Amino acid sequence: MSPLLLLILLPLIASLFIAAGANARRTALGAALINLLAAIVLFFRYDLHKGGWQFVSQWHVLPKLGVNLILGADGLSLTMLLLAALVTFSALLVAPKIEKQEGLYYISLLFISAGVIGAFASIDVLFLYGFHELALIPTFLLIGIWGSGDRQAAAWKATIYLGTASFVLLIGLVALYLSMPPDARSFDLRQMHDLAANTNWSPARWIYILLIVGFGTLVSLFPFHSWAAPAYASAPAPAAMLHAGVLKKFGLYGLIRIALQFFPKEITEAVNPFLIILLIGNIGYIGYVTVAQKRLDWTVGYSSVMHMGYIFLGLAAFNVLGVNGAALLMFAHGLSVAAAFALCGEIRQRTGTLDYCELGGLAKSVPVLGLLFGFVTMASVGLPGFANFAGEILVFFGAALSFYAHGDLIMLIAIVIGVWGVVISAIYMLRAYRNIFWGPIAARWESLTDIAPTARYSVILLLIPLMIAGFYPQFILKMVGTVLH
Amino acid sequence: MLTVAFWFFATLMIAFGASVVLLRNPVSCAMSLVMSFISLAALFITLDAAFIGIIQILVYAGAVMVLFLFIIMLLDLRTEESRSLNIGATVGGLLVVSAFIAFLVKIISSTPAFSQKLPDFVGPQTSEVKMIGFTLFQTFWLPFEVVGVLLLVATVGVVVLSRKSLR
Amino acid sequence: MNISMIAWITLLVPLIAAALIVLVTRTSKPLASGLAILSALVAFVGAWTLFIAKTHGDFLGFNWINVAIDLDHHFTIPLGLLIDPLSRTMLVIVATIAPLVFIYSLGYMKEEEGYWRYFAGLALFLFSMLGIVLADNLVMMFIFWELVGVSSYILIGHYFRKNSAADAAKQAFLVNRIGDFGFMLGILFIWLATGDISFASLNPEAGALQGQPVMLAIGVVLIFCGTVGKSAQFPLHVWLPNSMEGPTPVSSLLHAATMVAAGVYLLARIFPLLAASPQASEIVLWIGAITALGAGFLAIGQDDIKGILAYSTISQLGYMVAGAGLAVSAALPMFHLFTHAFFKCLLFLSAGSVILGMHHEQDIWKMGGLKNKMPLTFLAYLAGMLALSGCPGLSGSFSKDLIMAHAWADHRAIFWVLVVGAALTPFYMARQASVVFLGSPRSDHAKHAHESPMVMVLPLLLLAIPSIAAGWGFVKNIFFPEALGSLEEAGHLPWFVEWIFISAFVVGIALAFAIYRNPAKDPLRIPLLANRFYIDAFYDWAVATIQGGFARLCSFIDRWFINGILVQGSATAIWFLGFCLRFLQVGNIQAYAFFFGAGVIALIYVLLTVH
Amino acid sequence: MPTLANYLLASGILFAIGLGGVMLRRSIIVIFMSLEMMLSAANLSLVAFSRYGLVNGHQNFNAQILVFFIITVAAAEVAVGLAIIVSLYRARQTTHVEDLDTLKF
Amino acid sequence: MNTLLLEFSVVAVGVLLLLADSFVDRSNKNFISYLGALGLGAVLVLSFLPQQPLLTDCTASLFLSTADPLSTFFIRFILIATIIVVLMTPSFVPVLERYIPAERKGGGIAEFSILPIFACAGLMWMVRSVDFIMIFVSLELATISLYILVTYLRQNQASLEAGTKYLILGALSTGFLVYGITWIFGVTGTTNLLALPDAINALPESAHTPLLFGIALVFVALSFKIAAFPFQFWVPDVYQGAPTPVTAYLSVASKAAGFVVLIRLIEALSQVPFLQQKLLVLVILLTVMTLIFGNFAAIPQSNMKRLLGYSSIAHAGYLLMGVASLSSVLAIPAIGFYFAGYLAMTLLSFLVLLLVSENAGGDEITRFNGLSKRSPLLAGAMLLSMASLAGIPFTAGFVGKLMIFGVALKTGHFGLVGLGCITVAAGFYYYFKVVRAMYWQQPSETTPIPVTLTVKLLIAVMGAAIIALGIYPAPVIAALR
Repeated sequence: MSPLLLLILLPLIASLFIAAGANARRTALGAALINLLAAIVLFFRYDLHKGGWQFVSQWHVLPKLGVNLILGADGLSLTMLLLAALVTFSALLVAPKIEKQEGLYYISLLFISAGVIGAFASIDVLFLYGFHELALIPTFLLIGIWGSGDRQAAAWKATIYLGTASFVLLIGLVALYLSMPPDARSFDLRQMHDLAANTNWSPARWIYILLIVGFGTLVSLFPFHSWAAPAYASAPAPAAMLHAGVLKKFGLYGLIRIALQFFPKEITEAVNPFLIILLIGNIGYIGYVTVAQKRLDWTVGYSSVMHMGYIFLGLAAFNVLGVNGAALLMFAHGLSVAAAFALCGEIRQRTGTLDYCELGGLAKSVPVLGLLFGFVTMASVGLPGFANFAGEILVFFGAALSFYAHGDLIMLIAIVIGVWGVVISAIYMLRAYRNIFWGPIAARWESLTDIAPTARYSVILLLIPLMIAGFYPQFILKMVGTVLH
Repeated sequence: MLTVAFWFFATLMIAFGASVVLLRNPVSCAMSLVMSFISLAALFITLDAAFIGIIQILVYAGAVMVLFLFIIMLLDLRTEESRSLNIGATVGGLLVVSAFIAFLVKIISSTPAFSQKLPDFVGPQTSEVKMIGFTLFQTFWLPFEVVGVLLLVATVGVVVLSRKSLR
Repeated sequence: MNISMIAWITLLVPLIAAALIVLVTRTSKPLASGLAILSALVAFVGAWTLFIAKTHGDFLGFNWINVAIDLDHHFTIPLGLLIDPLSRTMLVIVATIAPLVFIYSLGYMKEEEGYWRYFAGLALFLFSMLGIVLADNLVMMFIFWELVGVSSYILIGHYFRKNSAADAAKQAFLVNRIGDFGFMLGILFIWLATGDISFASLNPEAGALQGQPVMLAIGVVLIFCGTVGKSAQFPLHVWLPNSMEGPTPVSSLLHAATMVAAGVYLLARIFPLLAASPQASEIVLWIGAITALGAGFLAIGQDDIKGILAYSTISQLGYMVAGAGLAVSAALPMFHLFTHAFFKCLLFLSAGSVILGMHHEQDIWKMGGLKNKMPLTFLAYLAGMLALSGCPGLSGSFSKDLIMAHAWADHRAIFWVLVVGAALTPFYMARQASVVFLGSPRSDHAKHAHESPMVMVLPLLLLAIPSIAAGWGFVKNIFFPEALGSLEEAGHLPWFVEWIFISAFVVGIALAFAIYRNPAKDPLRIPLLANRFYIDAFYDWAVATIQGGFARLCSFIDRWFINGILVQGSATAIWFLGFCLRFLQVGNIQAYAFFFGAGVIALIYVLLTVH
Repeated sequence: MPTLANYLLASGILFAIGLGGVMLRRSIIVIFMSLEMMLSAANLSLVAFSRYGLVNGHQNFNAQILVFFIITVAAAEVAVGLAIIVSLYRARQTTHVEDLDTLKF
Repeated sequence: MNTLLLEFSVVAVGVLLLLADSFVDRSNKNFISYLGALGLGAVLVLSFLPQQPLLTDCTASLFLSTADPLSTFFIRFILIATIIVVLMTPSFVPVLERYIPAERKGGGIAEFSILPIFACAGLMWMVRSVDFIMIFVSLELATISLYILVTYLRQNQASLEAGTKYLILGALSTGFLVYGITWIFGVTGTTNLLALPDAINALPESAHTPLLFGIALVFVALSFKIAAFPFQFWVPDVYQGAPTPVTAYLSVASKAAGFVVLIRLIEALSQVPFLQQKLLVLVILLTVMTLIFGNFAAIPQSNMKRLLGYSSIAHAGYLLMGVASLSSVLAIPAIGFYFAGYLAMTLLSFLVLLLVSENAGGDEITRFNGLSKRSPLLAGAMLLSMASLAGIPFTAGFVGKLMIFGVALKTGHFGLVGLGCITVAAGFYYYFKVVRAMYWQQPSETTPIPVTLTVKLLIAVMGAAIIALGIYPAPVIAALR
């Protein structure tokens, strides 16, 4: 029995129990906790010297067509698994008391968790894709039933947008599969690597673009980002944490695994400028859209779209530095944005609003919440001490290196705008902090209760690895380094 | 002789066929359908398919049309209330029909094989009926069985559908 | 216990203190302050040990980032401590002033709330500042550069419930970020050009810089952006005066003595590059000079006792930057930094003492005649003020005159600019002195002002000593060995240059006392100066209108074009298509039969015609 | 002597007339008659084809079997169809297609 | 055992049930349906016994293909579909009692579950027939029993209207089928699909146009059967009006049979060089129009049954996409698998619809509001089938779409695939409308919906099938390779 399979099945089994009527919250938390511990153990059990795929186990599905359920993990996927387990647990931890259909609520969360874990744990591309889709309907339900604000419109748009995008992606994957020599077709990543050399590349450019668009949409790459901000703004905190923190990273994970590693240089180099233009849109344009937001949830939602730009910059650099930076940033951003959404939820619970005009001076009535939010703010403006900074630095160095190598102007522009983006994110995050926690406090906020212990611990649980990886990035880089050469 | 018969009955058939569509009173429609079928049967006979012709008369002109008339009487259907006939539908219908006929003409005329003269009849040694019977029960027994089931289903269905109240 | 361990302890103890204060001792005031002061003292001891031991070397801690580019190449960002004459001297400055201010804070902050926040911030700042001083490569310096930014953000925003304080803190952080934008690009640039980021191996002949003056200049100027931000040079100087919203000890430690000087320290660090690039140093020179003069004028227009000092700080930083820009030696700006650190810190602390005595009244026009009420403070203040004004024999005069002397030698225009600045300095200082301490009280607070407690006055007196003596030869020789760079007189100066300096001082002082002999209100009030050359107003307008407008435009496009037209539009289009299509199902059999027939015709047609 | 073409054309026209009837008439009964007409038209051309034996010169009597089946099936269809029409009339007192448009769009 | 036995035993089951119905004197007729299911189950088991191929001298071999994978698979398919539908009928009895005049309780109910069995026999013959005559008669057998079933609710206006529309349009298509067969026979002299290619190849150039004419007309009839645009008009109306189990049967079994015949026909004709291109173009055209109409017109629907009608048109489009790719070896497995999944998800959704509409008194989607609160089981089942219809991974629907699009890509129909992406998006739209109603909206009444054991069983089986096929499709695919 493979440990990874257990990792995937546990949430599903737990949700079965919940459906059968077990205590929803306890069951879910138990499963998530076990998963977290297991993920940590696996993370440290990974043999860095051996490298490559480990804990591999395989079940035949359609062996003739090269479709099998193959589970396995290498440094990168273990990092993402750790992220997934961490965020899942803390998301379940911050979940407030649910009046209506509590069971369904936790089942949905568990399904998302199982989906992402499965996606990061599968070596078979088809299952990689399928597991990710597992989250589609739970998200739909979570936002639609327990969301806030204009939740139904948001859930509706996000679901259809993402469903379509992932179908486009699927077409791309199938096309990639079909473009391999007929006798040796397979969805097995490892085999695909070996085949990548002697593959029929006539439609490769289109496949590549399909993959970029498909994965990109899942990552809210400009201009395919419209679904993201509203969905996150109106999603209940745990859903937003899981989706923005982990699920979104799947697209990047897929890009690193598939798009980056298979395609011949001439194609990637031909398409790269467009990718760079899009990511400039993410950083510069979305950055300023974020500045214009008037509510915290929208600010954080848009900021999570903007920060994807950095990760894409790392990928577009197409060198070890950039991709390592991107991987590190995926981890970091996952944690920080999850924490941000958790705190958003906490504030909304207390005040019922996230509007900058109505809030102010909360640091007096809810000091701990303020302190934690301060940490999150500093993390997301990319301050040293948090992994985000290390990631961004690496990304910048990588981008600079690739500019040095190819000397294409667009990359230079991307770098300049990217570095400027750090200023932009400081602008909106500091404004958010100042408007919500600083300044004179309105009378009606005087008597708020401070953050609940569960929520406090869940946010701390997210911040600790963030700072560990910030002080000692090798902690992550060692792992992802085994993949990316 | 045959030619005359053909032209006579063909025109008759088509004329009555047309009147089925054109006449307003269902009864007269039915009657002209009967006539059209009878002339059709006649055409069968000109093609040395006497048996089929007779079947045609018995089943169609006989049974089926009686059924029709019976229903018409039963339901006491008067002439279609003279509603203004729908111009669009009419024009469209006529267009489709004429297009269909045009295709037919084009196809038939473009195929030389169709213009061959009638080959002389090399009829079966035994009587036609006997021959049909044999083929039916030797070669085509399976479809025949199926048709049998079909008739059963039809009977059951008719009972279920039209019986005033079911037991 | 070897040297490198001492160095690391010196660096890390304040961080540990900060962490402990945040995690453990949030409740207990004495523990919080105690931890902070303890850490400062440890740093003090460590720093002096390193200094006296004349430690020299680069102590690698570990590779913060280490990525294998390929089998034999690794990209590494090390965290290491570079201890050389430059960092030694700077270390001593920081580690000496810090404990004094920490102790002073005991008295100053006694009544305040958020005690633990304050001392945690101070400790964090000390850690970051030491980090800047000891950093052995650009990225590491950038890391701590950011961290001092944060600690200053926290400390300026200490009174976060005052809108002004909250805004000031935010502004300080953002403006610094803008400077760091350039700094970061500069680091990338230098790295690409030379393939290295460590200070030890910075040289203008390396890699792509070889014979590429323009490239070199670009790199240096980009890094200089960091200085402009941190050291509040024109045009990014606006945050420093506003940062006076923070507690006064903070202003004295961060925004006068040490943190703002980090920019100058950075210039000294990259001095080899700076010196090798005439274009770059020209730019640096002019920025410095303009700042020195402009801030001097603005100081005259201020009414806030700390505001005046803030602008004077900016002006003095201008001198240092200009000194660096002269590209004579790294020691030249450092020397002024050295002296300035003491007397400006002293000035701020005594201002703080005055403010406390005045029950947090900061408007100098509400003061007056305080010299009798708080004599010790007055004496300390006097020392600092004279030193700053460049009174011959006091520390300030040595360093400042040295810079101007070199300016005379190398760059006559700059010389005159600086001289005017040098005349302004005694003027605004004397103005402040006479309005605050001389004459008669202008308010009840002034009447009932009282001397501050010993815990505050003692640091003042201690600081007065270096303020006076820091410039003297033997001190100079201790702290500025040849290795740091020569501090020789700039060649042979004509006899009258000395006199120009002295007369500038005298004229300034005299004019000030002439004009400001106990007036009820400001006799010469110049709107242009009072309004800070309208630069702040312009920035506010720019941020609100240009940036805000652009942001709103983007948001509008996103909302209505991308989301509205592209996304919703296509959805609506498909919906509408379906809406139309379903009306084919008219429900009428004959219509269906007609469609059927038409379909038949179409099918026949297709099958017959297609080939 | 009439050629095969004549027969085909005659039956084709009858078929077309039937089609027209289905499209134009409103009384379901009559529509049904037209449908029957179409079927028998098909029969005619079938018999004609078999009589003229295009393929190898002599007749192919399987066609007549097919005709036989068609007639039977048609009869059954008529029975069921008329039953449906009767119950329709019972329920709605109409046999007019315009009245059958409650299900649409 | 002899392969001919299968259909006849089904017929036997039907006849026996008729007898049972008339002699056993009980007011509760459910036992009929259970017996029927049992009998069909027995036949299903028979179908797994080794089938000895028909001897060539057995004249039946002229009409029926001997047990080839395609027919074996679809015979079982149709049997299973019929069993499920027959098992559905007991839950439908209340509606029947409401709408048919019975002089005593239970009158005329048994036939409702017996007629599908005869239709089943017809369809089984149909999927095996390789001769136009056989195709014609078996198709008519199925169709006529369906005419009756659609009109079965004699006193329900909708049912009557649906029946009439189905009758007239069906008869029309029959006419075209017959006429088309006539022409093909007339030109080639044969009605046997297997003999057809050689006969055509032997033809002179001049005889091609009349042949094409005939083929076109046969295509018309088949397109009607599989509800391809522009011959789909009957579908939404008939689906909406017909009794729910019948609708389910229409949408699954008879559509499948139609597709099988279409595939056989195309495979036969594709052996003729000059026909290949023409047929391909024709099929692609049908696919495009069907996809667009089915998916887009479904978006604004508010009536669940009608929505499912449009969705079945949409799925016909996807299946046609598979037919267009028949040149790929995987095409037939893909189509077969798609049908297997389609059976499970469609029948499941119809089952839930049946229960809900009986309980909430209507077929509108709004009747599903808050179903998740009234009956989590039904809501979950519906969610599952909607997810599968929309093509969410780990459901049969996803694997089906995957394979269909895969073969389409492989065959190079990039345009179709592109269009497919858009229509899939539309699919998400209208399928999730149901989910939204069930989970987001508040129920008008909160009384739980009672669910009988049989229904629970059916739901369990079909739900399990959907997921199992979605995760482990190998067996089904293997059955068709």
